Amino acid sequence: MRDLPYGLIRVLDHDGRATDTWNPRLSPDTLLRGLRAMLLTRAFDDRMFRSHRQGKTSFYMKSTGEEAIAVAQSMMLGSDDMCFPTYRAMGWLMARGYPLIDMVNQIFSNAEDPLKGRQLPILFSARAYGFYSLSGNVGSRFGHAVGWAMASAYKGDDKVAIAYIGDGTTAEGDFHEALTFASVYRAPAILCVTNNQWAISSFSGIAGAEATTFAAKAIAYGLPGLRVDGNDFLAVWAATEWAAERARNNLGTTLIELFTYRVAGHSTSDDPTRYRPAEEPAHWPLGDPVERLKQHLILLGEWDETRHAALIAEVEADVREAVKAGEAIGTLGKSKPNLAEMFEGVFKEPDWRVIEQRRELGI
Amino acid sequence: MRDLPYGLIRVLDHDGRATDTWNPRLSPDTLLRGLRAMLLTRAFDDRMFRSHRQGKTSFYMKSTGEEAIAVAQSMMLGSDDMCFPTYRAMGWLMARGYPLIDMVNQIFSNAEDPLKGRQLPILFSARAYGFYSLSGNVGSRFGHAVGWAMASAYKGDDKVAIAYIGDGTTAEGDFHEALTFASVYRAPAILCVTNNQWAISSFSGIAGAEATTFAAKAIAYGLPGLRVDGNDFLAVWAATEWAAERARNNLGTTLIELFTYRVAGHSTSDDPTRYRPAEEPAHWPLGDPVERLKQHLILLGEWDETRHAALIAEVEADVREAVKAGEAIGTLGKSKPNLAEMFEGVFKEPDWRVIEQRRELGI
Amino acid sequence: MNMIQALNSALDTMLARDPDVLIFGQDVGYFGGVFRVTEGLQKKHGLRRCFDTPISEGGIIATAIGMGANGLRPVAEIQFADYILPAYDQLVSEAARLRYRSAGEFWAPITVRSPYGGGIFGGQTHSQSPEAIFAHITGLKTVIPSNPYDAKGLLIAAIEDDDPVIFLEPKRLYNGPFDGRHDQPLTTWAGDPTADVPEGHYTVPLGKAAVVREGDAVTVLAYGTMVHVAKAGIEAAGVDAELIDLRSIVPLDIDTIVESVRKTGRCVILHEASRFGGFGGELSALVQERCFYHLEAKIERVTGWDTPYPHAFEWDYFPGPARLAKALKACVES
Amino acid sequence: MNMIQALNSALDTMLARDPDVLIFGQDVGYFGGVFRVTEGLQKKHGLRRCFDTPISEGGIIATAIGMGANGLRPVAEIQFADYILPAYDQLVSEAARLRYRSAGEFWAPITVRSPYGGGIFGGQTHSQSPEAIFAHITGLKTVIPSNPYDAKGLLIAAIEDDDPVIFLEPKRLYNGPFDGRHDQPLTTWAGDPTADVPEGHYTVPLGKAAVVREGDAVTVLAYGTMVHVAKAGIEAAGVDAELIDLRSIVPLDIDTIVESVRKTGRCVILHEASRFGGFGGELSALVQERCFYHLEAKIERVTGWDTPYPHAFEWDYFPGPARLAKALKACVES
Ligand SMILES: Cc1ncc(C[n+]2csc(CCOP(=O)(O)OP(=O)(O)O)c2C)c(N)n1
Ligand SMILES: Cc1ncc(C[n+]2csc(CCOP(=O)(O)OP(=O)(O)O)c2C)c(N)n1
Ligand SMILES: [Mg+2]
Ligand SMILES: [Mg+2]
Repeated sequence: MRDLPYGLIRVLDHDGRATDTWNPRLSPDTLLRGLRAMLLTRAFDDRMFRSHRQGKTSFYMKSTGEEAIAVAQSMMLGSDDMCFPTYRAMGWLMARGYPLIDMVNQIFSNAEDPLKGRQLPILFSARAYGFYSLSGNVGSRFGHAVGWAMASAYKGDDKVAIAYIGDGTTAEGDFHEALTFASVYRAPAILCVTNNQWAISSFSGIAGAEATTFAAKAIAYGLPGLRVDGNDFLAVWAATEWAAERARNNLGTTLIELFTYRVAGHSTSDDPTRYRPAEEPAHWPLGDPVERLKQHLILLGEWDETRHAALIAEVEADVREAVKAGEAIGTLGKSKPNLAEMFEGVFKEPDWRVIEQRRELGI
Repeated sequence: MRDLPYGLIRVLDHDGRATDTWNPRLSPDTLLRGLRAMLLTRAFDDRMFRSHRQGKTSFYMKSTGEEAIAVAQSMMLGSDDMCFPTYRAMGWLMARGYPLIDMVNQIFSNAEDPLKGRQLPILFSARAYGFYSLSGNVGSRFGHAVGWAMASAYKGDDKVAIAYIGDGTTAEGDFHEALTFASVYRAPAILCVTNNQWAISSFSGIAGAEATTFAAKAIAYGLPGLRVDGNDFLAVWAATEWAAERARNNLGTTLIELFTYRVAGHSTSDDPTRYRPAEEPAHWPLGDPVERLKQHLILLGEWDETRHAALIAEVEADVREAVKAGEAIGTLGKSKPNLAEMFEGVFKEPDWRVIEQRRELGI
Repeated sequence: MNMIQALNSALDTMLARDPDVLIFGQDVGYFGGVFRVTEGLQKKHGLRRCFDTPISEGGIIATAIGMGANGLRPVAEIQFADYILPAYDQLVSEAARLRYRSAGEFWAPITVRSPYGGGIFGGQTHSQSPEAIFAHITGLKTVIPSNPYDAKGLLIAAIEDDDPVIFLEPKRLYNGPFDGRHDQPLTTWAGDPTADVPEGHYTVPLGKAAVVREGDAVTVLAYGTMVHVAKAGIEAAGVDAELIDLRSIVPLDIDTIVESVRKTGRCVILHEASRFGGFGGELSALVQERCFYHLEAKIERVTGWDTPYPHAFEWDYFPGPARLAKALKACVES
Repeated sequence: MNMIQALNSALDTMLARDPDVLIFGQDVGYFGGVFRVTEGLQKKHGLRRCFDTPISEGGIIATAIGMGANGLRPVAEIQFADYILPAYDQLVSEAARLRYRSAGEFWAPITVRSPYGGGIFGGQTHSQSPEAIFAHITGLKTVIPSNPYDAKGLLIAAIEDDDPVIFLEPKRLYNGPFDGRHDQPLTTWAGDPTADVPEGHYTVPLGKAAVVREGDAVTVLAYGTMVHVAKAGIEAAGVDAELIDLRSIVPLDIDTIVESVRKTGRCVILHEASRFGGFGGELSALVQERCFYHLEAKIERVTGWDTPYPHAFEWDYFPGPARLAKALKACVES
């Protein structure tokens, strides 16, 4: 237990063989659903990134290389559990069948945008899918997960909260405050650090990673800390299952460091070759999570290259169709929600200020 | 090293005998100066507490039982080092011969108040004595010590910063942010948690002390964490010396938990019997630091009860004299600094707002 | 009841009525709060309903928001309003924006109670009035009672409100109606009509000001402690002023304000916070925009100075009745 | 130079001139900042003079204050002004109060640079204008340039100032003078007189406004991006307006404002931040208090709406030239 924060929990070896210790023993069907969600996430990212280049939206962020994390955790946890995501957790929604068209509409801020044009692209909210409201500021929702989990314990139900924070963002006071409350009140929460080794242009050492691991920060709060290969679908699943079990049995919070790698740039706004070796991403530290799961399925005799190619073609088709549908409604600036939505939702009931200002704007 | 955060560094045993391992081997003269500063601090606290009851000031806070900490560290560190205190570190000033009369005048907010009537009693500032400006809000200066230390390293001098934070206040984000910067930039700082087991009415468990030690929080930042008997003058000295040595050799920051006990109430505003057993303080967990040092000196053959009684009488006389002098100038409301001081020092140069407002007030 | 008892009664009432209401903050549990507002609530309603928190204002508010998102109605105490600042990002970036940005999927039905204001020789960090930094934030409501009856009714309304409410309690009024004449003997709430506070549930709606005194010569706008200072100042000036207690500054009862100033043609604004960028500026601008052709004199602001709150100079900083009276005379005579 | 280059030149000049100047913030080192303002500075002046920090705004400002107390002149970058809030307590409770409370023994000669404002489709948390929450704080200075020449001169003045300065950079003006007509082709700073920025050291004093355009019909008060919007609005309205670029809101150049309004008898205030409790309220109150008998029309405020900054409705929220022109016409005709 005392060494877990310094090791690395891994199930899939280099050739895709599953080692025993942490193997969650999932059915081939489950593995294939995971593979599909990961491929869908990647295909969607690639397509929307292009849409941004084409000026169809203002902003986009990819999670290339990190797909195994949100996908495995989304599948492993229950529909009543709540995820407090970062902008790199879109796999959560993909794994739960969130309608692609709704995502596209939000990203285009068009007339059908489920967030009514109020939010930057990909800063989703999807309560019915256990996906809490995102915002541009990082870190500040980590503690909400702890409060949400405390409420769940207070009500006596067995729902758990799972939250993500990036390696760089662990430096915010929010991280410490969330963990302190989680420890003091034994909140049924799973707090995850997605250590993709980069924070925009800063390597994880700027967040303290040269001094110790992120999992080791659990020790400061007397909490168990697991360090997990985040590109290993099976390891992520197993560690999450272990933490969820603890939480549901009122044993409290687990901190999980998910060691991964940010393959793409930070967002559409930066060029990573300005701050890291151009060839670094090509080397896929830890290996491509999709390839690793694919190899595993092939070894199990459940999968092959032809079916894999077909699956890729299938998810790409789904994405293409959704984007077409979204473009038909309209891309950024070409279509937008009813202007009145700008003034709605500041409070539950509008007060005189927005009512007057609506009039001032002539709507 | 890995176990230090979980042990307790102690030199003086129950009978006042010095064990070997961490014994700093101080001269009797040094020990006696320490004893005097501790007695002076305690006498001053008792006297000013009474002054508050007599309505001569608005507020006061004692450090009874914690005197060994600030006194030993003040004596051990150099005159160019900077202390970022809490309101329970008055021993630092006592050990450096800060004029009692200046303290009294500040506490009375009278015409001679060195802080010009602007600050609540005991929220001192004494740059020449290596004592940074205090404020009523807790925690928010912990990171200043790290910045101060980074500046010292940048300039290439060998000054170190020492900062205190209470056990309860470690829950603030400031604590985590300070330690993160200290670790990433190897700041020559000594960061101390004075764990007196209480935060107003909350026991240290509300800050997470049931889950682990405060010293163990160092592990989250890859820093050494020492857990020290804070009522043991020699242990505090030795641990500080060790940390200062590391800092001056550019080995970076050390986190020191000083385990002690808040014997008095939190401040003049609370009655501790409302939230903890009335007899708890009588049992002096860890023992009275003054008694322990006194016994040690007696065992060394350097001290006896008569000289001790005389020393107490002496420091009480010093305090009485200073308070008399302060009362002659005036107590709260009876005397105050020049009213113009209210408008000075907002900026280096006053702007039109305070100039006009001074006129509006008719001065 | 004094204001402390009235607030305690509001919390007690809501704890008994609604299992989703939780109360937490530093020292609020066993101890009952440094100002005794939560006294006895843990004993009566249990450790799970009223408990102590770590010293982490950001953590307290983050926890409250998360609980609110999961169906509870948390009431958090920040021990002094001066110490609300470490939670400012949580309040502004999260609590205030959650409903809007999620298109109504999530919201923060939280109440943040905090004692504010001076007059107790609390020095720079136990005396400040931060209402202006909340009033500017879209999505936050800010309420400030001036007497026991309103305190209870407004607090219950705030707790039942589905939006985040900053509830600032004038600590100088906890035990009695202080009118700024610090040289006078202390008065308690005993005998004051607003001290006769009903047991049980009632509300005072957010966004409705109270006309405390009717008059024709000038309108005085005040809230919290300053309502009582205004009474004394009006008396001292001997002018027939109309005194409006705003009670909540967001939502603001603009109609009552405008109606009064259109009647009197004059307006003096009183607050304890420092002047520059304070809420008085917004009030002055609103009145000027809506009553321009009715104004017979310039709108005056009587406020704390543009300095920190200085310990020894408390009564030189505090905008007392004498300063208000001077402004009132100047206003009605111009 | 465009504004980015001008700011870079100011930092480069000060790094070369004063060994006590250090520059740090998220991604400012090797990468040169997400807006490229610190590009090349680490390479030229070394890792010890210009470096990356953890993602911890509170930690960044706390570190800067501590360095300042030890004799340095830190210049910290907060990546977006929306993200300055986690450091609000450090700025208000510490940086702003250190000199006063220590009776001058310690002070915080820090400069906090941060890009603010909208017009770039940055959504709710990359578009806000937080000047009002700083203007109210005694002990903080707040500076907002509107062109490259001022940006460099004001930034050097801010760095050399011994008090804490919040330096808000209108990100929409980094690459060109945007006047709010978003349907027009992008313009760059090339050819603009203010783009011809001298190399080396010069300052533009804090607290001196600039009269950008003289006129007799009405005074327009603006700062940052809105200065350019004001020009377009004045042109569109075809009124002889006097346009004042405040440049710094604390200290505020009250004399220039009052003199102008006494001349024109009319005043319109323009800012991008939401209206309620915004800095426009303070400006309106000050003008009203000092020019009451000169005012021929009510003082108008043209501002962002009292909503968060909505992504899809950027141009409906943004107070553009058309809205200003409407207000100007109404003002001069009344
Ligand atoms: C409070 C706050 N500070 C700064 C930023 C600017 N910012 C956006 S993402 C980012 C890097 C985050 O890195 P990390 O936490 O490692 O997450 P990753 O992007 O690698 O998933 C920064 C600094 C922000 N959005 N919010
Ligand atoms: C930011 C802030 N929050 C809350 C308070 C109120 N307060 C003053 S002292 C204190 C308890 C501090 O306890 P601890 O850190 O253990 O220090 P101790 O008093 O025991 O020395 C609290 C909550 C404060 N002063 N500042
Ligand atoms: Mg990262
Ligand atoms: Mg303590």
